[in-house]
Amino acid sequence: MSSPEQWTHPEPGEAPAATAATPTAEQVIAGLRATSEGGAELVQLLTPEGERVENPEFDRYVADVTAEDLRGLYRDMVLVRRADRECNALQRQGQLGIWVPLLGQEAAQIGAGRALKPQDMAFPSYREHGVAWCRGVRPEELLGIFRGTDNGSWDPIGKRFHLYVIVIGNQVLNAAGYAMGQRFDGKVGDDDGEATMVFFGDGATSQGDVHEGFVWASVYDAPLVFFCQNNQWAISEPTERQSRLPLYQRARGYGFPGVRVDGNDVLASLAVSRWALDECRHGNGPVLIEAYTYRMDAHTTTDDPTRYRLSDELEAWKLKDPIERVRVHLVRHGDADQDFLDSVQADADQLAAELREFCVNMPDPPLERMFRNVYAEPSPQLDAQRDAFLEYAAGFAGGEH
Amino acid sequence: MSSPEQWTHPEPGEAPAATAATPTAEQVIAGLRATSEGGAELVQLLTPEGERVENPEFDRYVADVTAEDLRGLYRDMVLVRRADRECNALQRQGQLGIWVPLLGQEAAQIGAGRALKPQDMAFPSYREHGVAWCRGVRPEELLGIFRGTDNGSWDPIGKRFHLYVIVIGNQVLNAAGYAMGQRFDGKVGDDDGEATMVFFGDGATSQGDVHEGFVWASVYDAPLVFFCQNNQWAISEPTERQSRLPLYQRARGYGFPGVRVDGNDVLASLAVSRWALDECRHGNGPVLIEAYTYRMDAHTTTDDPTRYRLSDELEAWKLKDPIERVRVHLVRHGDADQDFLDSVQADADQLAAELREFCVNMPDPPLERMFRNVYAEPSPQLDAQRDAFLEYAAGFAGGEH
Amino acid sequence: MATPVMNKTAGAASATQTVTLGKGLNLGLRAAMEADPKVIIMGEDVGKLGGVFRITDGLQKDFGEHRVLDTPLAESGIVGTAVGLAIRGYRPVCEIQFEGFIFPAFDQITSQVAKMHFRSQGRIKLPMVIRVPFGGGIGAVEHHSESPESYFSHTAGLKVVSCSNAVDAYWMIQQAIRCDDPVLFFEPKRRYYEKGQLDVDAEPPPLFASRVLRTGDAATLVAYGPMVKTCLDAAAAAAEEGRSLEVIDLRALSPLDLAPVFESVRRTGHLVVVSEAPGETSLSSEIAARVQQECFYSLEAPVLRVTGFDTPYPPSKLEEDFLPDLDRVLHAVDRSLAW
Amino acid sequence: MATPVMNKTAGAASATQTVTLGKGLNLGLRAAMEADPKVIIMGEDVGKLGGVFRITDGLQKDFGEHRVLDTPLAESGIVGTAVGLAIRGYRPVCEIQFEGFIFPAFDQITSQVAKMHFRSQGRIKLPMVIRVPFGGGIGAVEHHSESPESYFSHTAGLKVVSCSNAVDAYWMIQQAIRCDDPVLFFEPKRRYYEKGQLDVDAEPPPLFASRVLRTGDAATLVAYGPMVKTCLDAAAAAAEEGRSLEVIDLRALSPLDLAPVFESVRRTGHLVVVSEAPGETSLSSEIAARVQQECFYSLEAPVLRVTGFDTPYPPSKLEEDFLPDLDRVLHAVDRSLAW
Ligand SMILES: Cc1ncc(C[n+]2csc(CCOP(=O)(O)OP(=O)(O)O)c2C)c(N)n1
Ligand SMILES: Cc1ncc(C[n+]2csc(CCOP(=O)(O)OP(=O)(O)O)c2C)c(N)n1
Ligand SMILES: [Mg+2]
Ligand SMILES: [Mg+2]
Repeated sequence: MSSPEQWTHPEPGEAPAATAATPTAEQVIAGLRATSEGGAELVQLLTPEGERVENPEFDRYVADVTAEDLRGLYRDMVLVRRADRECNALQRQGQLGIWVPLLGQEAAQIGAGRALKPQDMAFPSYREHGVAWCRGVRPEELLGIFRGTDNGSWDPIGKRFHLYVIVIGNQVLNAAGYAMGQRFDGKVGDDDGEATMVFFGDGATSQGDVHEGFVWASVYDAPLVFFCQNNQWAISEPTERQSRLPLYQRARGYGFPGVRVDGNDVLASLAVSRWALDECRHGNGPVLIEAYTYRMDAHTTTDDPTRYRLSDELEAWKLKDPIERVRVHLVRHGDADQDFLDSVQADADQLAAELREFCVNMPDPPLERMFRNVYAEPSPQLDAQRDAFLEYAAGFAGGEH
Repeated sequence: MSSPEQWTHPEPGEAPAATAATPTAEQVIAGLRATSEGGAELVQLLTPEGERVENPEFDRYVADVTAEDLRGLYRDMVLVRRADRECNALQRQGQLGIWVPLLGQEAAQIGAGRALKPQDMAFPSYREHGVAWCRGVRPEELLGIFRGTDNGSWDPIGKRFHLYVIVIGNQVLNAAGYAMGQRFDGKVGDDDGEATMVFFGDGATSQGDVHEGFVWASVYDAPLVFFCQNNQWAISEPTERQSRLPLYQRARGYGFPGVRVDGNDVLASLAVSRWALDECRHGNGPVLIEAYTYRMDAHTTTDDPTRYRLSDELEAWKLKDPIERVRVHLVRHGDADQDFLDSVQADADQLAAELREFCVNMPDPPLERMFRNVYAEPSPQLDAQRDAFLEYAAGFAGGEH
Repeated sequence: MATPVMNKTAGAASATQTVTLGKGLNLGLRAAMEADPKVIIMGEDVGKLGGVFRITDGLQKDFGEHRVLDTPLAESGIVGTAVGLAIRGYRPVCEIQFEGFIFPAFDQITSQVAKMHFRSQGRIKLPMVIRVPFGGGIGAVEHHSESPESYFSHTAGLKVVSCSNAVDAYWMIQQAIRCDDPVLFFEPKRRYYEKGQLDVDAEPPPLFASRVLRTGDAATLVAYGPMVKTCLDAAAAAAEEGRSLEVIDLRALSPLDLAPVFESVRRTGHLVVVSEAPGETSLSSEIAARVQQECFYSLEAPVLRVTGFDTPYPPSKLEEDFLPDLDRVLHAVDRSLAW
Repeated sequence: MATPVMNKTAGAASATQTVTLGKGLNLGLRAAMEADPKVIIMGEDVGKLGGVFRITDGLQKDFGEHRVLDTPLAESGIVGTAVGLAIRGYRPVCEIQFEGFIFPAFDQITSQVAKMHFRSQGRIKLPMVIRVPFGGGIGAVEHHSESPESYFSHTAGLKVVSCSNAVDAYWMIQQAIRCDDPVLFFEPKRRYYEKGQLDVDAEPPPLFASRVLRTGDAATLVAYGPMVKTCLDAAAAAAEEGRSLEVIDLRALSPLDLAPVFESVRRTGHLVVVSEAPGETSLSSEIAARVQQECFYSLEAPVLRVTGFDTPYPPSKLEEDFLPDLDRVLHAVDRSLAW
């Protein structure tokens, strides 16, 4: 994509490159290069080939990561991917109404999720199964959303992981408010400070709520990390439909840092997320992170990507698989042997088996659920509706209900 | 305010300066400096003392401006200010329900308004009386809005000046759509191309609609000039409540040019507006202009600025009066004598007299007006309501109606 | 009124064909785009993908990217720019992907779309259509099964319609696009795959007219969109028990065309209004309020309403209990007749 | 329930005082902030300026900038961040400057505020209040005189109230803030300067209860917010003609407390519902629909409605014709009694 420098000091008469409906050849090339490389400012610590590359700015944030830790990150990714694939299969088999695949975004999410400290809060969108895992939310607790039995069964307060939010952008403002509260509570300013991380996609950046979240967080110095997973697609629309510039540069318009990290590099995602969260917990928020990654599966199980994107693109990204590069790195450095890899696989298979077992046995919610928790304090009007309906339903003697 | 450079290449560990509820001393100073000077990148062609300063980038856009033209700009400003003061007085005397003062923003608006070509379109907010003047909308045509007889009586299509819009930010998206239409119609690409200019304030920049307008205009290369009048206040809130950075820098996040112009310098406003419109009509839009100016009167006639700002601030800005500097310049260069100044004053007084005469004689709208033009095609339901009400009202034999 | 379109499409499509409701919309959009070059389609994923429900399938390929726009992801932006395009002379057809996502555009719709013609004293027309797939019954996640039409029928300056079958879908979308007023067009997503016999040479009824779909004398059922089929099924079931119910499809939700309803209620004396939307302060309330006034002396029982409950739309495993069904409709008819 | 606040304010304010409705709100907000440090106020110009209607006058000075926030200019941001603050344990009171500007926040209100408790299965409470000055009659420009309450009473998960006098204003705002559900609080801006006798030691009635303000037997008038005074004036005028009208102030708009209305209508047999909002698909429709069902055999005439017309709010020179007034209310009573 075009460099922003040429716009920050505009020369009269000089023209911004057109980037609209019909892109120029130059853009197509730039766009493709960006898609395959992520651009010059991409923060990467582990190459797709598993080489550890130095990064003077961010190395210090993962200096303490041991081989044991790296194996843990590997295990996290393998397990969440396995769970994701199992849920995809469960949907195919009619056990779930729909599934939103995580495939390809494991490194971005595990890196971010593991950077979060217990006292931190996270606000997900609807694809954050990997972050959920890191917050101690079991895959089983996600299933109700997709099976239609509830809207998520974990405790968002206890787990410090908010409910999934489907209306694009809404959670960004909610997170900004929560982070303002952390600051108002005096929980910001030192290593033990609190911070909040909010997750959204490339398409979401166009929503007014995301902009307003940038405005609020910046004028209130909220300890908020905007974690944008740019997986290149908003259903069928490529990122070019949303912005002329790389998304991390959006922060330039608001006066807070924006960094693009290789979202398929779990170590880089961990480092940049730790840095960003530290900035926030010390009172230097907000920060924008663009995790440059790829949605390797369909948008959801009801989507058909063959209608709008080429398989070559997928093939190109497979070479940068987030899990493979860690495996190669571990093995090459003798930090993981076959036994370890096998045990992880075994754990993954067991997780999947338990998940399936749990899913197929999920009970349907009772009728009254419909009327429960609409209000925290009673509504006589609604109670009357409930009673009348339950009486009516009882009339069917459990026949069809 | 803090320079954006420090954010565009964030250094880990380096902290953005806090600019929230309780600003640091450094910010207060920076803020005050900005308020008095407008910052380093301010484009100015005429100093408050009436000195013409060179500007290699923008001089060319006013190279054709003759003394005659400058007298015209002076006359425009004197007349719109006179009309503005008359309307303010009419409100005090109960002839208008409310008035929204233009005082202090004459140069920003006349410069922008005179830069517009006949084929261009303009979308105002609610304070654009000076732009209206340039589009051939008589002050009389604005009165209905403030007297409560209509929502503006000019023809927005014929005058290529849209109706005033009160809901902050709405018009920015409407203008983006209109500009997209200009491009779709093939009216963009050469000197005769069309462009659109949309007006909004500093406070409006926080609204989601303004952001979405930036997104749409940039991805569709719309020939749209975002003309933001930063008059330092959104009712009682200073610009610091809306943004950490100077507002023209917001464009950096989207990939199009952003320029800050001295909004009290009519020549600079004309030059920068012409440049921006040229960029757009040639297909290089959009462009953001921040006209750095000051709301010298209350937000509206119902507002009481003494509750939230110091009179010193007003005094400081009086020294940079947009009209005075042009008068001094004209006189010093012998381009205007007393006769000219007197004749302009006479024209202004006559305009005011006509305006007052018109205002006090404005008829109240007929009852049916309420039911007219709700729909372009008939609604039997509404027609029935109208007939029933008119019959009911007739029952009072014109007594109280 | 429909003439130009009919001639155009008559060539394109065979005289009578079996089409789904979704296909009827697709053909209707195509016909409208052929009839008027100013008609453009805007929305999320409406281009190559053809929309998540494929209603715009093939249109970008045939009409180009400047007439079928894959927009950035923001509904206020879609509607707000459509307003500007309409002022410029276009006839935009906006697609809101699911009804639950129309709310970011609510400000533009109530503050600009609904008021533009009025505030400009008729100088500006906004011939734009906002297509909204709505209603439940498809086992979807949150925000994908709601019925927000009442918000819009309460908003003066908007016209609101809903189609219940494939043939109406084909004609009504074209009529809505030709209408010089902004039209909210509610599509019953759970009925997208219901088939109908479309004759593109037929003369369609006017857009803002309700229709009696089945005559009867025992009681009147009024519905729109997805609940029309439910009511027709209920009437069929009732017929087997020798009870003849009249079924009226409102089609126009604002302004309402209640004359046929009044006429029917004066004959039957009993009215049941059926809608998926929560009943409180809804379109069903308005119908009950109007009918009790117009037919005060004809009603043998109060107007009864069968609606969604006054709760958020529940997780989909509960939706068949939330949504009015044949049983609840007939139960209400029984209560009305036994009043 | 009101105890803690009463004790606190009893000290601050004298036993009985004459206050305007606006001052009652101001005192009530102050009492709520004194009673609970988690109560914060957010909005445009609520700080130094004290709000354009001065309802928050002096609060930032006394409670500080972290409890009275002058926010950036965006309503979705105000409500959306308030949601996060409420999740964090605060009790935010958001001020929407004028009702016409609540629509940018409509998505956050319908999609998050209204559903949070339900979707979290009760784990998250959203004790937040959204204050909305509403209604016309003040000679204002566009978007400053509307009555959007029906949009919210149709939205399950929200509670909606409106005060009609200074004493209710003082108590209801405190009760709304203490309520664990999100409450839309509609303030009749044209009545901000109406005076009342406030006794801060009195025991307030519950928040979600309607009240009979004047008893009568000829017909029942139901209203809320600004129209309550209009109805009381109408009843006074009718009394002079020897006709006694009962006047009920709904106070709670959702959930509605209609028991007193049913009881009244069973006695009078006549009901006129009065509201400034356009009638179509409105709160007045809901009341008519409910009453015609509950009081079917008691009604001697259909429920009649006196409302704003189904048009955008007109230029202010026409508003006195748009708004229901004493004459239109009595005209409706005449029609009802003559039915
Ligand atoms: C307000 C709103 N509009 C539309 C949708 C429908 N929708 C669901 S996901 C999606 C694309 C989101 O893309 P992105 O933000 O990149 O996130 P991703 O799905 O790629 O993770 C759309 C349009 C929605 N959920 N909310
Ligand atoms: C959506 C919306 N919210 C609130 C208001 C009330 N209001 C009118 S003007 C104004 C301040 C606008 O400030 P700014 O954008 O700087 O424009 P200025 O008035 O200074 O020209 C506010 C809050 C409004 N008109 N619209
Ligand atoms: Mg994406
Ligand atoms: Mg301003």
